[in-house]
Amino acid sequence: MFDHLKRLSAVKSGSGIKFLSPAVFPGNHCPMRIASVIVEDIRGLSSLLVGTPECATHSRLFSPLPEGRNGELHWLYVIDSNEVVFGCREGVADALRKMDRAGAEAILIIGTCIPELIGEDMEGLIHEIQPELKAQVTFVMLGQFKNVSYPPGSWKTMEAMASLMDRCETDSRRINVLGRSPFEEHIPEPAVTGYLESKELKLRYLAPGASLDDFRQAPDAALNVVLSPFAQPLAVRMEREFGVPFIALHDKYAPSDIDRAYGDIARAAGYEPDGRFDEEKRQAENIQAKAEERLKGMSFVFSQRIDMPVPLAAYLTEIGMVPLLLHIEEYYSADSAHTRKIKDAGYDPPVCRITNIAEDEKLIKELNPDICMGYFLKTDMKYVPDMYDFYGQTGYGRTVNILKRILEVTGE
Amino acid sequence: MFDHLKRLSAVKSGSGIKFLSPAVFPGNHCPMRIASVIVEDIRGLSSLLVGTPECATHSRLFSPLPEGRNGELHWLYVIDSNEVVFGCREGVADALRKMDRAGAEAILIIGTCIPELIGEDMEGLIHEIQPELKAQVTFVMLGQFKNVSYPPGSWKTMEAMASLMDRCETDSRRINVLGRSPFEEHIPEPAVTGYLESKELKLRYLAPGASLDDFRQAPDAALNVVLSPFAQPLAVRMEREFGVPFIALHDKYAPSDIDRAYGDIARAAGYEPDGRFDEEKRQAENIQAKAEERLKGMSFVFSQRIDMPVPLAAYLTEIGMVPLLLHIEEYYSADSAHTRKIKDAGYDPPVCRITNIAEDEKLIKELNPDICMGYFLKTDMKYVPDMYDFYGQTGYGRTVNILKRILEVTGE
Amino acid sequence: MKKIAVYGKGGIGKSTTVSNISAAMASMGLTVLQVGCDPKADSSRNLTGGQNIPTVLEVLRKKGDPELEDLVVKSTTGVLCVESGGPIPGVGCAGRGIITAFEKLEELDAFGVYKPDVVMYDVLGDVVCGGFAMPIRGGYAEDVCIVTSGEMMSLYAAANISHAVRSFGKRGYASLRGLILNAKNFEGEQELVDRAAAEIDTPVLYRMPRNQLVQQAEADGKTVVEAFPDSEMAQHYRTLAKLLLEGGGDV
Amino acid sequence: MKKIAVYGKGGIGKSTTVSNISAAMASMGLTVLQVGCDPKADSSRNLTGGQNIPTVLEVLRKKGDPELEDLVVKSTTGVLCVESGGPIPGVGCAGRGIITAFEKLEELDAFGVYKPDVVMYDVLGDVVCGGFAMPIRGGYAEDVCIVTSGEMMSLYAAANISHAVRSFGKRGYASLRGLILNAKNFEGEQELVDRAAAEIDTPVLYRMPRNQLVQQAEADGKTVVEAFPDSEMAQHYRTLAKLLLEGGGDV
Repeated sequence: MFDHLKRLSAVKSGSGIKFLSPAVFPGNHCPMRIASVIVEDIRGLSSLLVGTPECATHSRLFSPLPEGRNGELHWLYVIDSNEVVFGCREGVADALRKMDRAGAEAILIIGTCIPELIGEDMEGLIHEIQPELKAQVTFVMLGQFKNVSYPPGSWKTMEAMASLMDRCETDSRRINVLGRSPFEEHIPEPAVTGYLESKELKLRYLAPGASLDDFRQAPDAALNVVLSPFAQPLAVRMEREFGVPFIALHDKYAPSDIDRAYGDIARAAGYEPDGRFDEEKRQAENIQAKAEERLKGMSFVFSQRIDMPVPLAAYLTEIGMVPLLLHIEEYYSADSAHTRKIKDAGYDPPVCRITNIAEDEKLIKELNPDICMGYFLKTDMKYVPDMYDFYGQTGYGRTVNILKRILEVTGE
Repeated sequence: MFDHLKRLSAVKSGSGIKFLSPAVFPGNHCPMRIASVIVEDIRGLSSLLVGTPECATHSRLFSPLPEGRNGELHWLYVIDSNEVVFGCREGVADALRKMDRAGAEAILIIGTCIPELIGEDMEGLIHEIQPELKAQVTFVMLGQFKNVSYPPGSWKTMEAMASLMDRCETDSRRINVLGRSPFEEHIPEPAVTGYLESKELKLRYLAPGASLDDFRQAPDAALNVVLSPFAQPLAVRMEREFGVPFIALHDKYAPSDIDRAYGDIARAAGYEPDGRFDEEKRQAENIQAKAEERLKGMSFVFSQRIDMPVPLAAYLTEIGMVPLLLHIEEYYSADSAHTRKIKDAGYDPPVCRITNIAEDEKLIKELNPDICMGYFLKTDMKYVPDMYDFYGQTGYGRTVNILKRILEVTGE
Repeated sequence: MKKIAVYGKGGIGKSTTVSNISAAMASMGLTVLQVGCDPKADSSRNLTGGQNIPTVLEVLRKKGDPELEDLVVKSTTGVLCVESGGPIPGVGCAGRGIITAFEKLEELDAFGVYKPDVVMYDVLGDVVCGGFAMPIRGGYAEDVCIVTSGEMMSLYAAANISHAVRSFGKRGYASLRGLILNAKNFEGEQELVDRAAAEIDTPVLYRMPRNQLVQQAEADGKTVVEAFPDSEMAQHYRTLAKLLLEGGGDV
Repeated sequence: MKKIAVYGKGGIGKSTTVSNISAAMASMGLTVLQVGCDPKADSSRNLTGGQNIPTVLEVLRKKGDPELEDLVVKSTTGVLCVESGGPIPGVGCAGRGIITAFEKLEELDAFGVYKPDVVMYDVLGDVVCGGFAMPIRGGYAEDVCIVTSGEMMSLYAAANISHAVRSFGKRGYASLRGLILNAKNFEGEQELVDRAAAEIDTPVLYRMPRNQLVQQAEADGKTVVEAFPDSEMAQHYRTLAKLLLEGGGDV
């Protein structure tokens, strides 16, 4: 039935994930859209969009003003027909010079389909022109044919910020929290951040909403704590280029994994672990034991609106559930470790993009899963309606809540 | 001052026209947008958009439903990363087969930037697959890097309709009126159409709003009367491919030219010219004589919102005015005849695209023109504020109104 | 108007062959337009005294909006020469370059202005991407010939090109007339080419012998047809030219 | 890891040279990964018994999402062979094809898995569009050599390639080490190449003599280094291999 889909282990990037059913679906928005939004939220960061007039017009919908709130410049560079043939190097270099003179502190070049398609070499261009400029320049290429979904607009933009970082001495009390904005008041603060503050560690939040200076000084941290898949590629790059180690929390669901990660953080940050999380951990272990008993052998399907489908599927497989089909919006390279766990457990479910849930529900029903998770329109299958509210949360509490929700639906 | 601009005679297509001033202007919308709108308005015509997910999403803004009012199909084909490298021939052929089976009568393929950039050969594809299909297929390529402005979305789409026409016998009483929708009630009917009807000629309007069958049967006409620059390329192609002669009225401003065109129409349609337009003609000649006297030697500039800048500039030059600068949204290949007239009169004004009128007014002021025409924000120069309401009109009446408006402004 | 595209692997003697054919046709009183479609832009060197002429893309890059006279150079042999040229090495899009050059010639109505009897396209056959297939699409050429030697690489390219032409052939465009053997004169070469031609299912249209005069003429920036009009080699080119004019498609 | 890109005009003996160098390096005990970047995809023919191996693009087209083992073939000489390949003739984007092949190798972590001591890129230098410049960009190669004969077209291509490398050189990428002369043995060839090298401002790194054994080995689908390891010619390739390993950039 799902012959047109790839198995999880065959997928190495977002481009391998097919639609579940042939859908008259207009497609996702361009990943440039998110890059435009992010760039507007980083205080002090200017941007130069390079693309067609339509790209420029589209970008202005999200970043409507050529000047940001703090004098940032958000300029547009429209490629003409000659530049498609001959490249746009000179024109873009000239635009960067003008932005430099106009006072841009740092510039993110956002390239869309055409510059990506003709192989425009932004890295080389920047290398060549950087010595002339006061403003530091970095770039992200977001040709939509390579980035079908929107998440690359986020993680590639975040990753590009590493080019703007200064090499600096390590401050052993400094910890960067990656993938969490200081201003996201609508999302509950994960327990770990308050705890780290209580240990008199200095936290710096790196996410949209942070300032250019936050990013610049980020390599002084003793540790990066990662709270979101969007931020992990940046953490990987910072480890490679600046030697800042990182510990990811967002993809840890098992109490034992969380415990180990907390221990690693304590060691890296140089404090003695105390019993602060013991009670939470015990609760999580209890509910996990109950879940293992009840859910063992039950099959599941993921639809849309599951934060991190591969890590979560790996965890549910670990506690004995059977993955039948996963909707994956973006395959992160860090997902491969979780893929291996699922494979080692003897499973290799097909993966897909669900785009027209009304039709796709029928197909899923034929799979006869014991339980579905994520977004469904109307179905008589058992399902956990929404898992998106766990976005930005980590730790024992999240595991407890997820398992509770699943157990509720299983009706006991 | 205008060294960066080309002279009119150096321009051969829209791509040669530069911005008047460096503008932080997001650029025009993609020409695909207009093609999507047009296609929705032609009863019986289905469409297949081939492009990125963003193109597909964007198209749905204007053509929101996958099915039209009369069962037309408006489908989207999203190119994936492999197709960018290997071409999308097979996928598009497959989509056409499906549309054929689903009952599409005729299909317009609309190709955007990526298929155009990789040289996807739609003509060849159609040639190859057409024998398998009941639905007739045509295509228009609208890569934005080649079609900076929106008019190509119109005229190339109209021109593509020729591929759907059937060769048929000429009906000597049949006249096609090109570039005029039968439903444009908000635009005054040009005098000529009513007149032709009074001669018991059968008129067929070919424009968005016509039906697929109107287009199919169009080659039976004895004559194409062209009322809009958007429709002239279709007329040229119909003359070449089906031998249907055409007479354009939209670019005739001089009473003598209009008189000759009316005479040509009478001959082609096989009726005796009568005195119907004599009075209108006399009025036009009178006001032209007055204009020649008053406006001779006065210089002028065109801003935005002039319907057909090149033909109108040629006419104003003919009556003695001096062109200083022309805003041109689209250079039509038929404009070259008018360019020659201007050049023969000894002029070759720079041409531009005015995008930020606030800034550009200052530059224009330095030119010190006697009179400006088109859209201005606030200026103490003499100007005819808007000329866009002449859209869709032709004949003596239009000339009279235009000259009156100019004469009014010159203050006498 | 007769429109012939000659493809071949780079370095196989394609441009030498094409410019001699063009010169031969011109010497018969025909108006010939030769369009070089190779980023190296030396297709017409031997027609223009060994000088490279400005390419369409070069002029386009520098001037933006050229006139037809900027692009078409009349050679001493009477052949009208155009070089499409290529993008700056290492940047941009080569295929799009060819397409752009063709579109520019069309926009400037080159065929209407010069009214050539014959258009010869000299096309690099190594990389046949969407752009490089332009000359066999859209009604540009009707007939395609492939210049090849008996070397493996050259025959491999010939097979590749014939595949492309055939796949476009279904679409009503150019059709393959055959191979032109530009012999390297190694042992067994003729047989190798015959076998390849049979595999591709196309005739060997002509077997051009190797002749010192070709190099001698090229040293002066000339075709054999111009430099040694009475030579046997010039006669070969004239015979091939007639052959190409007589058969094949016609508009 | 040492990463060397060898460019050259098509048909100049580039692949022969590269595969012999790779074989020579492998015979010294090094792990060598050879990446062919030519749509003809025959770079590693003489390492794999005269057989073409599946190309990255071919596998990608058919399989969509290949495994590393589908793309990397270990030859009898021990050299790991990859062919990037090209799009179907006449359609798609050749440059984008090269880029895609490189990205796929990176995504599959080819360097991390095979941990080669040396990566040799064998790159067609005729059409150097944005895509074909990939191997000298983005940290893929540090050193660039150009294989050329003394023929004009070959030297022209060499000049073109060197121009591209230089313009990228300013960007901190690969730098040009010099020319490798693959002699055709015509009169005055050495001088012509010396003059060209001086103009390009690069040394002639090595002068490879012409030797019958090369053809003999190729007829068996082998490198000279493998087929005639004790020959003078094999020694030449080993010497060149050492030269390339010793100088130039290093990571």
